[in-house]
Amino acid sequence: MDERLRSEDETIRLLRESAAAIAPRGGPLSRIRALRFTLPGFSREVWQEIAGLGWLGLRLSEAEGGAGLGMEACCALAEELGQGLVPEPLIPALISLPFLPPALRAQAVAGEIIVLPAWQEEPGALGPPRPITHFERGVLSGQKRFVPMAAGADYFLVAAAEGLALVPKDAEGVSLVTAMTQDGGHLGTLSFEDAPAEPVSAEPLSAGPLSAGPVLAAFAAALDEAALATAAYLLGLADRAFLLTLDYLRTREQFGRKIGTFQALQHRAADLKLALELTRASLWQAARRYDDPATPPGERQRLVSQAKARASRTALEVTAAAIQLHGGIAYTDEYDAGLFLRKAMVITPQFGSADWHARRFAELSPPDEDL
Amino acid sequence: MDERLRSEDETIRLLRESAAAIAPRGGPLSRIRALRFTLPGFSREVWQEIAGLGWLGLRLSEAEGGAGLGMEACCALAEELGQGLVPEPLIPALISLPFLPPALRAQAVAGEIIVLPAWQEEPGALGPPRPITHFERGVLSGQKRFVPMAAGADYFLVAAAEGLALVPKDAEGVSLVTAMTQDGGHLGTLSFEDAPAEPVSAEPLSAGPLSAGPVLAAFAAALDEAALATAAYLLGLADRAFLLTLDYLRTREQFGRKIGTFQALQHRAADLKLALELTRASLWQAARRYDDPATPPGERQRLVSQAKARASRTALEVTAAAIQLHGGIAYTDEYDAGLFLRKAMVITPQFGSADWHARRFAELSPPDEDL
Amino acid sequence: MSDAPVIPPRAPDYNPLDDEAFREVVREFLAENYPPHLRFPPHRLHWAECKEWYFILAEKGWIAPGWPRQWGGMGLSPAKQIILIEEFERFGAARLPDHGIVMVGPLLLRYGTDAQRRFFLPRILSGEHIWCQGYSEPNAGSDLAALRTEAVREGEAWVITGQKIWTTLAQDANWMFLLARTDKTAKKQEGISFFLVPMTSPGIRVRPIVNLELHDEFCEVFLDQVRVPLDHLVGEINQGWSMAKALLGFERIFLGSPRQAANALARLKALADHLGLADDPHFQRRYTEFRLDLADHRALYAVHVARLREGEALGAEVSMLKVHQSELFQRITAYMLEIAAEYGGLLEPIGGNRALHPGGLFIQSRPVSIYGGTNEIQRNIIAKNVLDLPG
Amino acid sequence: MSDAPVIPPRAPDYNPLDDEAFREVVREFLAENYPPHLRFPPHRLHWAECKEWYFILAEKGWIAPGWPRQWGGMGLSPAKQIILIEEFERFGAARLPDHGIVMVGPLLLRYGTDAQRRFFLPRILSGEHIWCQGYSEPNAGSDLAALRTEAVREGEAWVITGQKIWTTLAQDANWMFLLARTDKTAKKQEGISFFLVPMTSPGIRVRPIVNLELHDEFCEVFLDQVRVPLDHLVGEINQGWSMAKALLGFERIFLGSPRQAANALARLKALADHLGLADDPHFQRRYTEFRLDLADHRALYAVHVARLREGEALGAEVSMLKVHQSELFQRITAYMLEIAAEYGGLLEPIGGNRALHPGGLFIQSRPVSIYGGTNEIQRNIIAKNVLDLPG
Repeated sequence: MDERLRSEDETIRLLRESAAAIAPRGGPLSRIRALRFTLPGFSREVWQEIAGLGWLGLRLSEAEGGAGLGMEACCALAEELGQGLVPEPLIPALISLPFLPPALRAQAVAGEIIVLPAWQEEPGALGPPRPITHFERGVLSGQKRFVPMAAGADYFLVAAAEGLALVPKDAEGVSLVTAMTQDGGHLGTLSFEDAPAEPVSAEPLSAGPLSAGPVLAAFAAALDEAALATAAYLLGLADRAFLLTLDYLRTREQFGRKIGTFQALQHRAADLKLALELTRASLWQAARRYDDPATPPGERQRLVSQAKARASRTALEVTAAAIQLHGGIAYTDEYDAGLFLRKAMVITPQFGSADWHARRFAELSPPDEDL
Repeated sequence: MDERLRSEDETIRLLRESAAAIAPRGGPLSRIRALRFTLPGFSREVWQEIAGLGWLGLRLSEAEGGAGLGMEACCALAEELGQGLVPEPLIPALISLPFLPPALRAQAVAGEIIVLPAWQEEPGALGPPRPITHFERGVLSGQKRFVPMAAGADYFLVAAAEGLALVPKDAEGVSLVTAMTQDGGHLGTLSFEDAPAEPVSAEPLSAGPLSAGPVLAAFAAALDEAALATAAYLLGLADRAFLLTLDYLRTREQFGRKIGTFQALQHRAADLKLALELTRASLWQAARRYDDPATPPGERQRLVSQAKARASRTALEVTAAAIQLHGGIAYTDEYDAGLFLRKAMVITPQFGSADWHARRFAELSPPDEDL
Repeated sequence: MSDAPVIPPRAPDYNPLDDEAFREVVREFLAENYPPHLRFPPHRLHWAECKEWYFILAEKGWIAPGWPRQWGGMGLSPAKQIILIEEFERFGAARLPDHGIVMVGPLLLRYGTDAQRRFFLPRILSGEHIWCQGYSEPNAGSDLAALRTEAVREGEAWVITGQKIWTTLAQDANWMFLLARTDKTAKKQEGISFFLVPMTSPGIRVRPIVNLELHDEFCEVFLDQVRVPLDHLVGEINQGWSMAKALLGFERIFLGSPRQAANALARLKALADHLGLADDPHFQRRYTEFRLDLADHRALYAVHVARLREGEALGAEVSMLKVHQSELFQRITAYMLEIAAEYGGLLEPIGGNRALHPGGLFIQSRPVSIYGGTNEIQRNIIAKNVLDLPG
Repeated sequence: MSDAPVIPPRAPDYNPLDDEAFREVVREFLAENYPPHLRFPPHRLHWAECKEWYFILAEKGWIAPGWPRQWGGMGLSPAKQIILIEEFERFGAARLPDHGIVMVGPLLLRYGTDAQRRFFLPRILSGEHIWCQGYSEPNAGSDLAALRTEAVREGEAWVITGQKIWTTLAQDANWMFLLARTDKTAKKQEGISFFLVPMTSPGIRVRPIVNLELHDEFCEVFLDQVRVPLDHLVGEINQGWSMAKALLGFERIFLGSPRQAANALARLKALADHLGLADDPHFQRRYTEFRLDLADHRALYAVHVARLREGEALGAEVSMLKVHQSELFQRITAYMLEIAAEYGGLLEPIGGNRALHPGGLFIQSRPVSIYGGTNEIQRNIIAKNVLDLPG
């Protein structure tokens, strides 16, 4: 990753360094283990630290009380969190912030409350464009699914067919059912039965596709940003699973030799490295061009889809290969390799599966390949 | 292949031994080389030998002047021919024989004339069910394509929408255009402009799907048999390309070692062996069950498709890998490995491509996998 | 050994039945006797969970299908044993703690003393002795030549010290058979002997290991100066390695059985139905490719089973079956994860339906290319022993 | 070496132009000067076929983009050279017999004597000397340490005997630069020296090799007691290997250029259009996957080009680009063969349209994973030099 760092600016370098407070490079994963299979599965104290480090305001403008940083910075941070398997739901929380009323936003940026978006109804899709959850006459009805770490939220920002609405977790008519995930976290299913909620902006929210109107267009862009940050998180976790594997190949002996001398394992490792480097190139190309104001929105989406499709596949490929290259030891829960595989299984489909993004990439690409 | 031989019966063993007259196991390929890029691309003298060995009557009943052997025997022979890259069009010629009038059939079985079927109109398909070539009022009109080694035929057995018709190559209204193939053979495109032709049986040939009526059903079965024999031919050629490669791995030295000691090459060889063994098992299962009168026709087709899909893929995989495992030397035309790759490129799609057979396999399979 | 029964068989001799009739006998027996709640268990069962089934089989005289009848076994031919196992698998019968049956019995019958046979075999049949296997060690995963556990003779005892790992269900066993080094000067596979060790011996400590399925199927076993009497050594001293190799029976073929892949493929179809994908052209294509792979695997498997039935020994080709079946199983579960999206990350089956558990099956499919010798080692074996490539 | 021109440059100094302006200059020049019938040649062209283009470039002063201006080159920065090559490739300009330009020029500029430079460089620029490269030998394909060609000093001459293979277009060359062993007692890569040999020397025999494309691009060159004067040795004796390694320039990055794969992908699309498959969902899926692979390859390639532009040296990572591009190219052509069915077996393009030639492209894509070091060797390099795995 050193080559990459060289060309990053000072802000990003400092941001990466600051991440060590929560997720030191190659640091112990005991905190992560201890939080597995608990509810809410992450730590409010760490959330306060995250707030203290200013990460929640990363993407907000300075007028909104934020740092006004771009997706390059956001992805650098997400990559650091990924290598540390950090379970705190920073990526989804960042989606909500721009849409909150100022007072609530200030609380959220300070880490006092957690607002998570509830936007998804179908598995694997970064949509749907027309939710079947409704927000009419001030009340929400319907269901939202796959809300990561939902049990830790105080409010939900709900994407309804009529627009965005804000609802406290403990509001009347709101019920939350959680299902544990392989990484020890959970996904929430939120059901709304005439739950009273607040519209999130003064803009009239007309029924229609999610991307119609400036607020909803901004929300769609926020989802894309979350997809890109998720790709960075996946790169971080895959990179570390690979480093763990390389260490093992360099030290483990079998048949009187370091197993890293076996050519079949060397070639497998070379292929994984190639997958990681393709992912890295794809991700930073997307992040840089996303931050370039001259990049048209369709091109941003295409680049995000390209990077997310790649990162999702690489993360599963690398973490599964890490198990194989380790042999038996990686099949024990007490060895760390499994933590990376299980996290990849859960994060990989989030904010659009590889398939979904591949399809969107094709739709947004010019019809013919340039010769 | 020894294991296989053990369970074969004496007839088949003798048939394989007789094949050595034309295609001795591992014998020189100089005859094959000399015939490349010539027309008709095969030898009428060898064809006479083939007739003399009784191979043309292999599948005909004893009443028809044949040996009445089954598809096991036919595949064993085709496998031998494949390992020798024999260019003589025995497999297509066998299709025609049962449909010829007795006098012509006797000449054909004796090797005096060659009758090749012209049944194909679309690439890759073992069809079409409804040809657009027509045979009405005693004349043929339309076009047939991809006729292997067509320049060497004396007659064509043409599958028209209205039934089968027999036409001499030099008949009025018949024109043949040949295109060279990568293996040094050719494919013919036959155009018929009101070409006078003979119906091949007294059975009234009604317009309709190719498989309607006993004659056309028999013709469809003959195409399936050709597909299965082609799978055997492909297995034979892939097997020999693999043996050539193993020899090279055992003898070639680089970096002071036999290259067959390099684990990456060993593992690649192991994967190719596995592909070959899957192909062999699939092929002989299909041949045995094809010969079992209790096997229903749909099941026969399914097994043929299973075997042909596998053999087509394996032949390309193994012959292409043979080039890679040899390195530079195999990229010369004078080294034999390329002969196998080029033959595989040409034969692989014949009598239904892997894709076509995979689709038919799926259509003929029960909807759910048995748990 | 005379043919007079030392332990009378409880079951009739099924060998004279024709195959289909025997298959029917097995099916009926399972349908009538198998505890329904134990069908298709998601994990390897502990002794406490499955002992009722062990006792049913013991009572019926079916607990040791391969043992000779005069030692209380069924005395089944390999062909009939294969049918028995196939039907048990198809029915979803749980795998029992069968090391005593499959390994210790044949070991003692072939290499043991008469006294050892008379003492141990009845106790295996009755379920009084439950055995675990001590082969693997932390630094000798696939490389048994690197075995470090040592047995030193002190007077009338062998004193064993070392560490074993991947010991299946050691926490449930009361006996362990293990390999230990008895001659440190000998090279590689030589100088290793075979011992029978009570798990209650002082100096033995068992530590269960939770695996990626979050199940404690495996254990580490620590042996600190564990003393066993001299007659707990089996066969000749320093011949343990050859005995262990000779015990690798025809059961190895089941590592290449199509069952796991077939099961996964049925579940893939169920998942696609659940997700509304069954008519998607891309799904159909992938599903067809998997079916073709499975159909050809079945054909190749059938070739090897037919050879076994004809009394041939299994060669190194069996590694091909193992490689193909395990990787097909893994490819299918990886594709399940791909289409399942968020469902693939769930810890529990979708909607509580055990047939819909892509994440669980994906995890379960990971070790199949590791256990029983990694697929890398299987490919080495194919290259050297099947293809005769230089070493 | 002073900056005063020994051979005056014919072309202006383009380095001050901005990149886009320079790109425009190149495009215009090609459009106006390139012989139209030589665009996108299906094979490597012989000297007789392409010399007119060589002379056009020579006349323009563009024949040696990387040579310093005082030696008649363009003196282009690496960044500008990359642009030049990209535009030549995009336009479909034929590759010239450029070993004199790319290898001998830099060799002599760095290690040659002034006399060698003054003699050879002008003759390369003018096209009087056409060079071929004698590195590979029949038993030293990817393993130059196994080099056997020997040069023995006899009085005022070196006498060279041996055999070279894969010598590109040796039949068209009048000079060859080669590596030969000058110290048989030295180990491996030591004891090898660099020689310049006229192809007209007695004792040289050239045998063209027809390759799988049925084209005589390569030759074997036999050297039997070939005598060259002492001043035809370049640099220090026994230092040939290090010089050869040092000459591996930034051009290596073009082995990983996306061009072949991009070209194949465009032809895949044309083929699918021709076959009426373009809307087939399965085709679309595969096409999309290839596009994603190509798009990511381009991103990775751009990372390395950007480093070169910033003046960084290329490391072993360039092997990754080569592996990925070559295998992507091969995967695309294999898929073309799959959908082309019978068309894939044709020797000539479908309907005479050069863009529709699946079989030809499939064959062309075979050696890309072999030449320039097989992909097996590239993966060894990645494992050892990038990943620091033990040797």
